[in-house]
Formats: sequence, C-alpha cells, structure tokens
Amino acid sequence: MTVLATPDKTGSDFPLGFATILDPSPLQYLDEHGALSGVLRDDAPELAPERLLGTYRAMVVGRRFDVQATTMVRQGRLAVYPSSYGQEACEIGAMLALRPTDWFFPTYRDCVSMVTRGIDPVQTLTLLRGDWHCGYDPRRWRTAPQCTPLATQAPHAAGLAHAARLAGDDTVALAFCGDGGTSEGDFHEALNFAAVYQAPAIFFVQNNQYAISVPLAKQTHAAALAHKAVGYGMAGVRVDGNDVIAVQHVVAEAATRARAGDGPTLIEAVTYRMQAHTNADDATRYRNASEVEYWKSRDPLARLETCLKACGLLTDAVVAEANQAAEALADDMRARLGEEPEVDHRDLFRHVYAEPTPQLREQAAALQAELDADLDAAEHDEAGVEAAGRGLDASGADGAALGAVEAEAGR
Amino acid sequence: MTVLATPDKTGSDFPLGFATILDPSPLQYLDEHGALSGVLRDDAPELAPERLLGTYRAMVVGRRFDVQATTMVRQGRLAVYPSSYGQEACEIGAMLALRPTDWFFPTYRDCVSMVTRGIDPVQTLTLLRGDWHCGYDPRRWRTAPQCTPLATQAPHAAGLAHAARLAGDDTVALAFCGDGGTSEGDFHEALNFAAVYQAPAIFFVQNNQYAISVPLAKQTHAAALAHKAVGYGMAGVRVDGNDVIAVQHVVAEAATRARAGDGPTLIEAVTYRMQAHTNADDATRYRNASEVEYWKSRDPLARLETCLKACGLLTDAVVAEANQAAEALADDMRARLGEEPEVDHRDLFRHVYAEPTPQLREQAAALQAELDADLDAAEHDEAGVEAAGRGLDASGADGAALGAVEAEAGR
Amino acid sequence: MTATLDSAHRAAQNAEISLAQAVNRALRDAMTADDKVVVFGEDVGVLGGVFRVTDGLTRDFGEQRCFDTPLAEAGIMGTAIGMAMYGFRPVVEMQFDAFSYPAFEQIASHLAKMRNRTRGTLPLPVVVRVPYGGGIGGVEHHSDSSEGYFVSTPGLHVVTPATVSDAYTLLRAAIESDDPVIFMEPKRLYWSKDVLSTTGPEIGRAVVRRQGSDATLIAYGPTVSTALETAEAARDEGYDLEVVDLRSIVPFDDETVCASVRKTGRAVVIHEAAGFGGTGAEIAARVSERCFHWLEAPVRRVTGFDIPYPPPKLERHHLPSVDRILDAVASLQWEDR
Amino acid sequence: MTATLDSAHRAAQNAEISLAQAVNRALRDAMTADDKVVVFGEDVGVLGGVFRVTDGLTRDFGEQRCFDTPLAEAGIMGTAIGMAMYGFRPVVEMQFDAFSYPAFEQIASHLAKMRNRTRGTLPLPVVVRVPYGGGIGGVEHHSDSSEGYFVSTPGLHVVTPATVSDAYTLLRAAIESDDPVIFMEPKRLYWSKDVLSTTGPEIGRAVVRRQGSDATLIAYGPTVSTALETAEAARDEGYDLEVVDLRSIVPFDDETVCASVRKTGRAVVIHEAAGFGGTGAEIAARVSERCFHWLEAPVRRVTGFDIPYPPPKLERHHLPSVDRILDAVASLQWEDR
Ligand SMILES: Cc1ncc(C[n+]2csc(CCOP(=O)(O)OP(=O)(O)O)c2C)c(N)n1
Ligand SMILES: Cc1ncc(C[n+]2csc(CCOP(=O)(O)OP(=O)(O)O)c2C)c(N)n1
Ligand SMILES: [Mg+2]
Ligand SMILES: [Mg+2]
Repeated sequence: MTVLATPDKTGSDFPLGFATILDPSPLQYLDEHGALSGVLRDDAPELAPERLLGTYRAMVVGRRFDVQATTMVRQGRLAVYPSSYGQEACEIGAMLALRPTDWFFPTYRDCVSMVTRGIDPVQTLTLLRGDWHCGYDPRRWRTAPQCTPLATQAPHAAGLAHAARLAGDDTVALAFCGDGGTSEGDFHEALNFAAVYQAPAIFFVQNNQYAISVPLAKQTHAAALAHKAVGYGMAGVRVDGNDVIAVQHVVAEAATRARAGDGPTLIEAVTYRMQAHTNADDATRYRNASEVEYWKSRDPLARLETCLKACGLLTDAVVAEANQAAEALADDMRARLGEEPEVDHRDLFRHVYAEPTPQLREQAAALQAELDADLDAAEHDEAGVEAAGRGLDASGADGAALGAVEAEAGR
Repeated sequence: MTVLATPDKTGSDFPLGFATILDPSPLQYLDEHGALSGVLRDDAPELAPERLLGTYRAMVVGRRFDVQATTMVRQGRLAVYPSSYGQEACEIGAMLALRPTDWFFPTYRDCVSMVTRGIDPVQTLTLLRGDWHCGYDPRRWRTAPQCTPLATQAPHAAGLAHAARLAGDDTVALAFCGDGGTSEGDFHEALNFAAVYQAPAIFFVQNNQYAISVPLAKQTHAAALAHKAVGYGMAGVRVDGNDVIAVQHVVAEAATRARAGDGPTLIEAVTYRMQAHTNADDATRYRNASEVEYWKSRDPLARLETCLKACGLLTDAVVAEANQAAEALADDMRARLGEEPEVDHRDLFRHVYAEPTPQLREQAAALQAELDADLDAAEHDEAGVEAAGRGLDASGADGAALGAVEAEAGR
Repeated sequence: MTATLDSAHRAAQNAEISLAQAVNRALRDAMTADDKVVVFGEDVGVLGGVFRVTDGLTRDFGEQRCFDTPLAEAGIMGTAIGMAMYGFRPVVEMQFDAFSYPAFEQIASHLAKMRNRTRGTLPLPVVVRVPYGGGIGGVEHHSDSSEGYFVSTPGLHVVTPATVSDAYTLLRAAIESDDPVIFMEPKRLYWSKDVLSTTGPEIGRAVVRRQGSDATLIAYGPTVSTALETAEAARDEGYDLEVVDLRSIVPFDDETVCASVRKTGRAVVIHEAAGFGGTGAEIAARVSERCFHWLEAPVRRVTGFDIPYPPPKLERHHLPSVDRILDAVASLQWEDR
Repeated sequence: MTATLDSAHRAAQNAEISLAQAVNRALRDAMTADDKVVVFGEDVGVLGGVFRVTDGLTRDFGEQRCFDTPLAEAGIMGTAIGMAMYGFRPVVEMQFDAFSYPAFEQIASHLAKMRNRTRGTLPLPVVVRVPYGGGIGGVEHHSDSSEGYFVSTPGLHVVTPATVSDAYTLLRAAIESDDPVIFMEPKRLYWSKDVLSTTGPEIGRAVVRRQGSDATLIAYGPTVSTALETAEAARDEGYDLEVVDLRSIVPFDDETVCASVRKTGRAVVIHEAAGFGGTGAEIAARVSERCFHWLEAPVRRVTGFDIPYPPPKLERHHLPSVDRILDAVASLQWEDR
C-alpha cells in the first residue's frame, strides 16, 4: 500500500489556515469507491494494518448494534431509537481517535459511539428503554449522559476541557453535535469560550443533512458549517463523514493540537442520516428516495471493506471473527433487553439531592404508604385490585399511540 | 476635492468576498489625520458638500447632547448615563445612512443615535432618568425601545426585517450591538436567521474594545468580529468606527444590498469607549491612560473637522450655526430635564395587558385606597404624615449609595 | 344538491375530531381570517410538526405563512417579537415543553414586557404554543409541565385547553388577543376525540365541568379528565364532587373558582407539575384566603412530586392518579359524616 | 506582641463589615480552604465585580482561580457544569437578576437534573450567585426577583441571606454543598453593615428573628428588615409580631414556620416578587394547609404587584412597605380584641 504525503493538507499547520477552512470540499482519504486517495502519509497511524482491522471490526460491531436496536424497537423492547446507520464513520472513527482518559459528550443519536467506547449496550440503551435517564457511570466511562436539549452539551465540553487544562491534565473533551444543533446559541457560546480559553476541546458536528425534517439549506446560508470556526479564531476542518480513516485522522490531529495547548477545533463531518429521525418518524414526507439511494452508494462500511479487500487485509477469518463478535453482541442484546428490569419507585426520590429534603422525605413516605395500602388492598380485598389499577397507566391504548408519535419527535 | 474610485474596495461585490472579510484592517476613507484616503468615488453621496456639512452638524450636536447628559448625571438630574463619547462616527454615521422608514434597534448606549434620528432628547432620556422604561413612541420613530439585555434586540431586528420583506416593503432593520454582546447566543441566532431568510437586516457591532471591564481579547480569539459573518454565509465588513464617512458608506451599501434582496450584512466598526462604562464605573481599575490618549488622538469629530477645513467647507458661519444648534439643544435639556415630571402611580397597571386582568384591577384599587388613606391621614392627622413617609424610600441614603454602584453596572 | 351539501356539512360538523386536529383547524381558520397570522417553528412546515398539528398549512397557505425555522428557540421567539412589531401575528411552536427554556429570556424580558415598556404603543400579539405534560412515555425533557414559569411572569396570558372545543376556541381567542398568550397544549390529549363546537367562553373564564356539592376539584389541561374520572369513582364512595376546569390560569377566574369552593366548602387542586412553588400553590393560597370562612378543611394539592420528571417506567407513580385524588378527598375532614 | 496581635484580631473581628464584604470574605475563605473552588463570570476579575463582591480575588488567587468570561450567561453556566463534572467547585455570578434568564435552560435542564439523571454519580457542586431585588433605583431588568423560577425547579437549593453573617455562613455552606445552590443576594442590602459571625445554622433552617405572640411575619432576603421594622412599628399599634427569616426556601423549614404560626395563629408572607404564582403562594398554601386548625384568619400576602418591575420613580409603590404590611396585619380579623 503506497500512501503519499501531501504536506499542504497534512502536517502541523493543517486545519488552521483560512484557505483550508474556506474550501468547502471535505477532506477525504478513502474515496467514494473505497480507494485510498493517497494524500495520507504512509506512516499515519490510522493506516497501520492492525489499526485498520480494529476499525473494521468496530464498524461491523457498531452497525450490528444499530440494526439490532432498530429491530428491538419494532418488537416493543425499546421505546424509541434514533439510528445512526450510515454515520458509523463518525460514530466510530471519532471514538477510535480518543484516549480512555478523554471525555466524550454524546447526543441521543450516539449510542454506537458509546458502545464503541466500551459501555455495555444495555446500559447504553437504558435511556431509550425508559428505565432511567442514564444507565452508565459517566465518570467511569468519561462519557457524559446522552444529551437531548440540543447543543447544551457543547458548553459542558468547553468547561470540562478548560478544567482539565487548569488541572494540568492532558485530557481532551470531544462533543458531538448535529447540523441542526449548530443553530442554537449554546453552540456559539461554547465555541467562543473554548477559543478564548484555548481549551482542549473538539466540537464534532455530524452534518447528516437534516434536523428531523429540516434540510441543511434551511439551517444555514453558509457554504459549510466548518466556516463557523473563522468567527471564533479557531481551527476548523470539513471532513468526509463517511470516510472512517479521514475522520480518525482529523480527530487525532485535533486532539494532538488540543493536548499541545493549541486550542479547540471545529470539525464538520459531512454524512447522511440514512434512517428516519427516529423509528416513528416518516422521512418520506420530506425527502425522496433518490437522495437516500445516492448516499447508500457511499456507505462508510462498504467503502472500508472495499479498501481492505483491495489491500488484501480483509481475509475470511477477519470477516468471520468480526461477524461473530457482532452476532454475539446482538444475541446478548436480545437476551438482556428481553428481560424486564426491576424499577424501584424509591429511585424517584433518591438522587434529587445528596440528601433528600424534608419535603422529599414526606413525599417518599406518602408514596410508600399508598403502595403499601394498594398491596394490602390487593391482597385482602378483590375490589382493591381494581382500585390499584385505576391509576394512570401509560401503557394503555392511548398512551401507546401517543408514545409512538412522541417517539417520532426529537430525542 | 478629488476622490478616486478604487474598484476593489467599492462596487457591487464589495463586502461579500471572503478576502475582504478576512483582512482585519478596517476600511477607512478619512485617515487618522483627517485626510480623505481617496478610495471613495467622487460621486459617493457621502462626499456631497451639503451631506458632509449635515454630517458635521449632526456630529457637533450629538456630542453636545452626550456631554450635557453626562453633566446632568453629575448634577443628579439623570440616574445614570452610558456615554458614547468618541463613538459618534458610529452613532451618527449609521443613522444618516438610514431612511425614516427603516427600523433601528438601539442599546442603552445609543442615545446619540436616537437624538440624531429626531427623537426628543427628554423622551430619549426617560429610561435613564427613571421615569419610565421608554419615553418615545417606537412606531412613530421606527426605533425599538433601547435594549438592555445584551444582544436580545438582534433577533427582533432579524424578525422585523423578515416581516418587512414578506410585506413587500423596502424597509431595512439595523441593530446596534456591542463587542461584548457578540458573545451572546442571541447574536448568533439572529445572524443565522437573517442569513437563512436573506432578511434585509444590518447588524452593526460597535467594537469599542470593552464590555464594562472586559477587553476584546477576553471576548473573542478571532482576529476580527467581522469574521463571524463567514459562518453565516453573510456579507461582513470591518470599518474604522471613528471615520464617519466610512461608516455612512458601508451602512448605505449594506442597506442598498438589503433592499435589493441580497441579504443581511455584519458590520464591525472599530472604535473606543472614551468614558467609563457609565458615569459610576471606574475605568482606571482596568485600563491605562495611555490607551485612552491614543484613541483621543483619533477623535471622530476632530478628524471630520480637519477634513472639512482642508477642503474649505468649514466656514466660520458653519461652525457658528452648528454650535448654536448644539447649545440650544443643551439649554433645552437643562431646562426640561430640570423639571421633575409627574409620575402617575396608575401607570403601574395601565399597560401590562390591553385590558387589566381582574387581579390587576383589584391591585390597582388597593393601591388607590392606600394612597387615598395616606392623603386623608396626612390631611387630618399629624401622625399620618409620618406614617405616609414610613414606606420604603429609594432616595434615602442607602438607596442613593446603591443606586450609584448599581448605576455602574450594565445598562 | 343544497340539501346534500348541507347534510354533508352537518355530518362533518358532527364528526369527532382529535384535539390535535382542533388546534390545526383553529390555525387554519385564523390564517384564513387574517393574513397577518403566520405560523413558524421547528418542523412545522413540510412535516406538519412532530405531532402533525400544523399538517398541511404550508401546502395550503404557502411557505410565507407557515415555515420551518433554523433550530433555535430564542431565535424563533425573538424573530416572532420582531415580526409582531411590524404588524404580524405570529403563532410559534416550541416543539416540546422543556425546549421553550432556551427562549426564556426572550419570553420573560421582552414578550411579557414590551407593551408595558412602551406604554401600550408596541403590543405583541404573539401566541406561543407549548405541548406539555406527561403520561406519554417520553424520554427526559419531553414531559415537563412548564406552565408555572409563565404563570409567574406578569405580562403573559397563560391558557390551556382540556377539551377538543376549548382547544379550538381558546386558540382562536389567543390569536385574536393583542397580548402575548402562552398556549399550553396537553399533548397526552392530542388524540382524544370529540365533536367540535366553535363557540366558547372568552379567555379568563373557568368552567364547571361537573356539578357537585361535597368538594371542588380544581384542574386544568391534562388533569381535567383525571378529575372527572375521579368524580365518577367518588360517587361510589359517597362523595358528590364538583369539577372546575380553569382553562385560563392568567387571567384567573376567581369568581367561578371561589363560588364553587364556597358552595362545597372543600377543595383539591390538581396538576402534573411539581407541587412546590407550582401553580397549585397559587390556587390553594388564593382559595384559602378568599374562601377562608367557608372552608371545612384545608385545601389539598395533588401534584407531581418535587422531583425532575421521571423516566417512562416510573411516571405512573409521579402523576396525579384517580386514587391519589380520592385519597386527598377522603382526607378533607369529613368528621361530620 | 501576641497580645497586640490578639487584640488587633479581636478588633478586626468586632469591626462591622458590609454584606458585600461578607460575601467576599466567604469566597476568599472557601478558595483558601479548597483549591477546587473557582470564581468566574462577567467583570468578576480585575474589576472585582460591578458590586465589588469579588474585589481582589484575581489579585490574591490568580487568574486561574477567579476570571472574567466572555459575555454569555448560558456559556458561563454551561462551562461551570463542565468544570464541576471534572471535580471543580465553580461559584459563578449572574451580574443582575434578569441576566440569569439566558442561562435558564442550562439551569433547569442540566444544573438541576444532572445528579438525578446519573443516579448520583455526577453531582454538580455549583453555586450560582444572583444579585436580586429592587429598591435601588435600577433601570429595567436590574431589580427583578427571580427566585420563584428556581424555587419551582426541583434539584436546586435556593437560599438567600438577610444579614451580614448569614451572607457569610450560607455562602460557605452553599460552596460546601455537593448540590447546586442558587444563592440569591439581596443587592439592596450589599451596604448594610454588621459584625460578622462565621457560625450559623445549616442550609434548610429558618430563624425566628424576633419573638412575638400575635402574628407571624414570614420574610426572606430583602424583606426581612422591612418585616422587622414593621414589627417595631406595630408595637405602637398594639400588635406583638413574630418575624421568621426563611434563609433557605429550598429546602423549606416547615418546622420553624409552622411552629411560629401555630403559636400566633396568624401569618403574613412578604416578598418583593410579583404575588401571583410567586414563592409566597407556596408559603401561604403550605401554612394554610398545615396550620389550618390554628389559623384565626386567612394567611395574607404582601408582595410586589403582578406587573413588570416598575421604573425607579414608581418602585416605592410596588415594594412591600411597612405601611402595607401593617395594613395586612390589621386585616387579620382581630374581632376578639
Ligand atoms: C433545545 C431543543 N430543541 C428542540 C429539540 C427537539 N429535537 C430533537 S432532535 C431535533 C433535530 C436535531 O437535528 P440535528 O442537530 O441535525 O441532529 P440529528 O438528529 O440530525 O442527529 C429536534 C428539533 C431538542 N431536543 N432540543
Ligand atoms: C444578558 C445581559 N447580561 C449582562 C448584562 C450586564 N451588562 C450591561 S452592559 C455590559 C457590557 C456590554 O458590553 P458591550 O456589548 O461591549 O457594549 P458596550 O457597553 O461596550 O457598549 C454588561 C455585562 C446585560 N445588560 N445583559
Ligand atoms: Mg442532523
Ligand atoms: Mg463594548
């Protein structure tokens, strides 16, 4: 495999110059046909065979996770799932470029990233299953809870990065954000704070062309979202978001710069949301099949496969092992998401504050008394069974109908 | 007077190209020494003698207003005054480039602009005198109430401009904003909306180098605030904010483009806040005299005077007439701001809603009863006088002390 | 032929429509009646809104009258204010309860204050539609009851329908109002159906949904149906309950509420929002003050707990239920029975 | 020598300091005690804050511990959250009451909910200092009482001092708390002076500032002194009033408040914020409910009117005054006298 260095697109001053930023054509190392474009240096770590194979395996497993999650929504085992099918080069490439000590700030769409980071799939899906708002320990995984209010995670990343720098650590904070999210004021404030503080933060925009039904053209009048970097005096780069090698490379470069004290980077990854916004959304209302077809032909996993095949790395054994790992994950998801977890009503009050207030103690006691009474009634009295069931039940017919439509809306 | 046209800095594609935007040196037609730089075409309307003289007169009068207002704060006739001394090229130049049918969105600092638009000085100062939140009719003057919450006026301007365009009118909306205000999320959202809608809006940032005590370097890491235009795909221009000819010219160009349907413009005018943030602020805590001296030497009025003298326009008669107008205005301010206006407690309830709610009617009646009782007591009973005075009185010693410090903070 | 049309018309009139459709119809009729009415927000255009409330408006009225915005709630609110300053009557959607929070400064510092600030010269006839409330199995931030924030902000009207017809009439009245109105839509009821009546009382009037003599249940929006259910269930337990549907929280209909409580001598206030500092506190406080000598027992509140809205699998414990309201009724010191 | 130092120390201890200085001292002492405590916001650095509350902190602790931020409140709040996630204990300033509104989404959707969301693994020990309240002749937006928005948001603690010593002790406790605390500073009292005592009750405890037997005045922050003045004035009119200073609104000290009202049988709640849906509604509602059988008269509220905060020349009509509170006391049905 021969990969030539092209100094003007790589090297130390790479994402900084305005010229680079203002050219809206995204960086690409793996072209649409899965061929390496030859602009990466041979010794780029992303091109090391074991690294490429690791990437491939993560892509196969990540996609399998996504497909399985979608299936489980259809089966009613998950309340809702915002798929990142087709965005795996971003989801996975960005994660592979981070260290375990770096912090990651995901959105509702980024389950595949979280699984790639090592978080248990069931814990990853706790939110979307309706069990609790966050299923994993954010400190252990250095992964913030998935964020729903758009762009609000971006200032958290700026703040955490600034804190890490003050603490003298070489931690980097990477926040994902959607194309829609870039319109929020919090996005602006976060980038500005990070730039002023020269905080080791990376703002990674997955430009998947839509915010629910709203296309990019109604989101911005700029030629590229990466252009926003200019206004913050910040490094900015536009990358092919379906090219997992390019994504890894630009994130790694941004992280290196961040660790060196050279400040934050805005990365715009150009990709596409292959599925509807969530399972319950009907994307045919606002886009046509040919557009989807076009992007299907640029599938990030297929491109990587073609490339690996071409360089002879993709042996049957490699494929088999990856598929096996993927199926094992899917089996595990089926089994464990099939079980209905215990929910404990006392959790309602446990973590509102470090210590419950007197008011919460009263309320917890009242709920307990109510449930105890229901139980007594149910045990001793037939009428009680009916009474206990009289409460509002979200799983009723109406609740389900609403749940479906609600599910369609922004998560 | 010979003024040469320089097509690469004027003409139709003037503020649009990235190259122009990314060059952080501000446009200037009147140099530091008051000489015309010669880059404006001779037939630029701003250079017509009667226009230059009108500008001069407005500058003299505007400055006199500002000085008088500051004096009246010292005399206790105004609660607080955020001076725009030294920023008159922005305050006045921008107004002279607008039509009466255009809408203007001022901040707390922009009294001089409002007076230039024709608003009565006393009505202009109603807010800062503490009589009411807005003293003029915004519809009549197409001037929004002075806005205190920073950058929140920017989306109003975007919305109004969009509305005017939908209505088929050729109205333009111009919003002022400070350098500090550009950091707020609302600034970002406003520019983005305006660009997406291609609304006829002009966002005019008076970069006076400070947000209260915070210098520009802590506000942005970018080489220029005008660079933010890039991220919105919007025209952007950086202008010498102490050059009243340049300011008029760029605003006029932006307005022409806006009226033609070519969308919004971001203008950064580089200027300096000569006074403290407000009368009560102590600027020596955070900046040194030499900086102030430097900017004093670039005084916008002095520059214009030098220029007009050089081209022989500044006759004694012209100077005398301008000064007379300025003194007449100051006399009028002294006289009318010296009177204590009637305040009517019933105004508290009159305009909260189109019709007062039953609750407000009750409250208004209760207050009336209270005041009537006080009056009765005062009339019929000596003790009553004391009782009537027992209420919280903001003009007491403590109130005054606090008022002064409060005055210092952001208006 | 005329007869056929008429009966088709009558049939259509008698057909049940959903609350979401009633909102849609109110928007249509208002847009038809006044071309200054514009509708905008996230996904309200081609998609017709995530709840299909704005379905077909862009198609039927054009992109200039109903349009998608960039994704930024403060921007939506701020541009609505600017458009209203120019004479338009914007009706904007905040996609879900908690997503009005980014617009909070625009709402509290401008929308609520512009008329007062300008002594009436710059009124802002803006309607802010906020789908709200729980019981739909939504993930975090999708089930908040945010009415309290608006209720305690002078300058705003806050209304909320509990029926299909009120959804229509209150929204028409809100759009016609020259004041800003926060229009809280109980999303749990979007699919509840009824025959539409297009006339109803003005903004500011509560209605007695059920007559009763023993105690008054005071509810609004999503909890009105729970209150009515409770009243049915209470009959079996020997209580004859009156149910008041507030419809409008600001202005508040003291007359109707106090008349009811003075008649029954007992009251329970019900809402989904957290109790502490919630709207129910205001209702309980004013009823306690104004009906003091008529009250046989303290006013009780049945509300959400003082916790962040829980995840779907726990929300049934959080929301006011028939049982919990019945318990509150039973606690109203009935020693005299 | 030691004696001299000691007496100088004692003299210093007995010297009166202002409430603003007490806040400054609490920040200093907390920063000295724990180097994870950082202070930031608009103008808090070199300038020392527009009220000089952070005076000298940058000089004495360096730019890394006390720093100016870009002008963006959501950014301040959001970065504080991020820093707290990394183990810092940020104390941020919202320059004036109404300027916390841009940070509202960060406060309501993250600051208040992160601990609960993560089942306790990601607590946010952040203190948000909000100068609030009127009576200072401030222009619009500079006199709001915004506590109600926070009080009704579960997950936040809301405290407010009324004395120099409470300003110190409550702020130290707030910074030590592992939960987010909204620290409302009554700016009208910044210059009130007293000798500092650095010990005080924990967060969540109210105090009886004045004993009395006839009625209880319940106040917090800026209205405590008005309540005390009223109690003095009431003596002449034959009323012996008790004054409770809440100190902490969330958690609420039901015990102290109810004990007082049960003793006196009458209560007046006082605050500057608009009455409708204000914090006083909660207080009145819970006192009415919990002390029902002890109450001789309805609980009265003396609050700001339901209007946007008025301009300086009219604010004296708006704010709770001694007279108005006396009127409310007089209305508490004293037929038995
Ligand atoms: C503040 C806020 N407003 C609205 C929503 C509702 N919502 C959820 S997802 C979404 C679209 C987001 O689009 P984008 O940022 O492009 O991310 P994507 O879903 O495409 O990954 C919207 C409007 C939200 N979650 N938060
Ligand atoms: C949202 C908001 N936050 C804080 C303030 C307090 N404040 C008033 S003026 C000011 C500085 C503004 O600086 P800049 O935007 O540069 O305008 P300038 O005063 O220099 O004209 C601040 C922080 C405010 N008015 N609004
Ligand atoms: Mg998207
Ligand atoms: Mg400035």
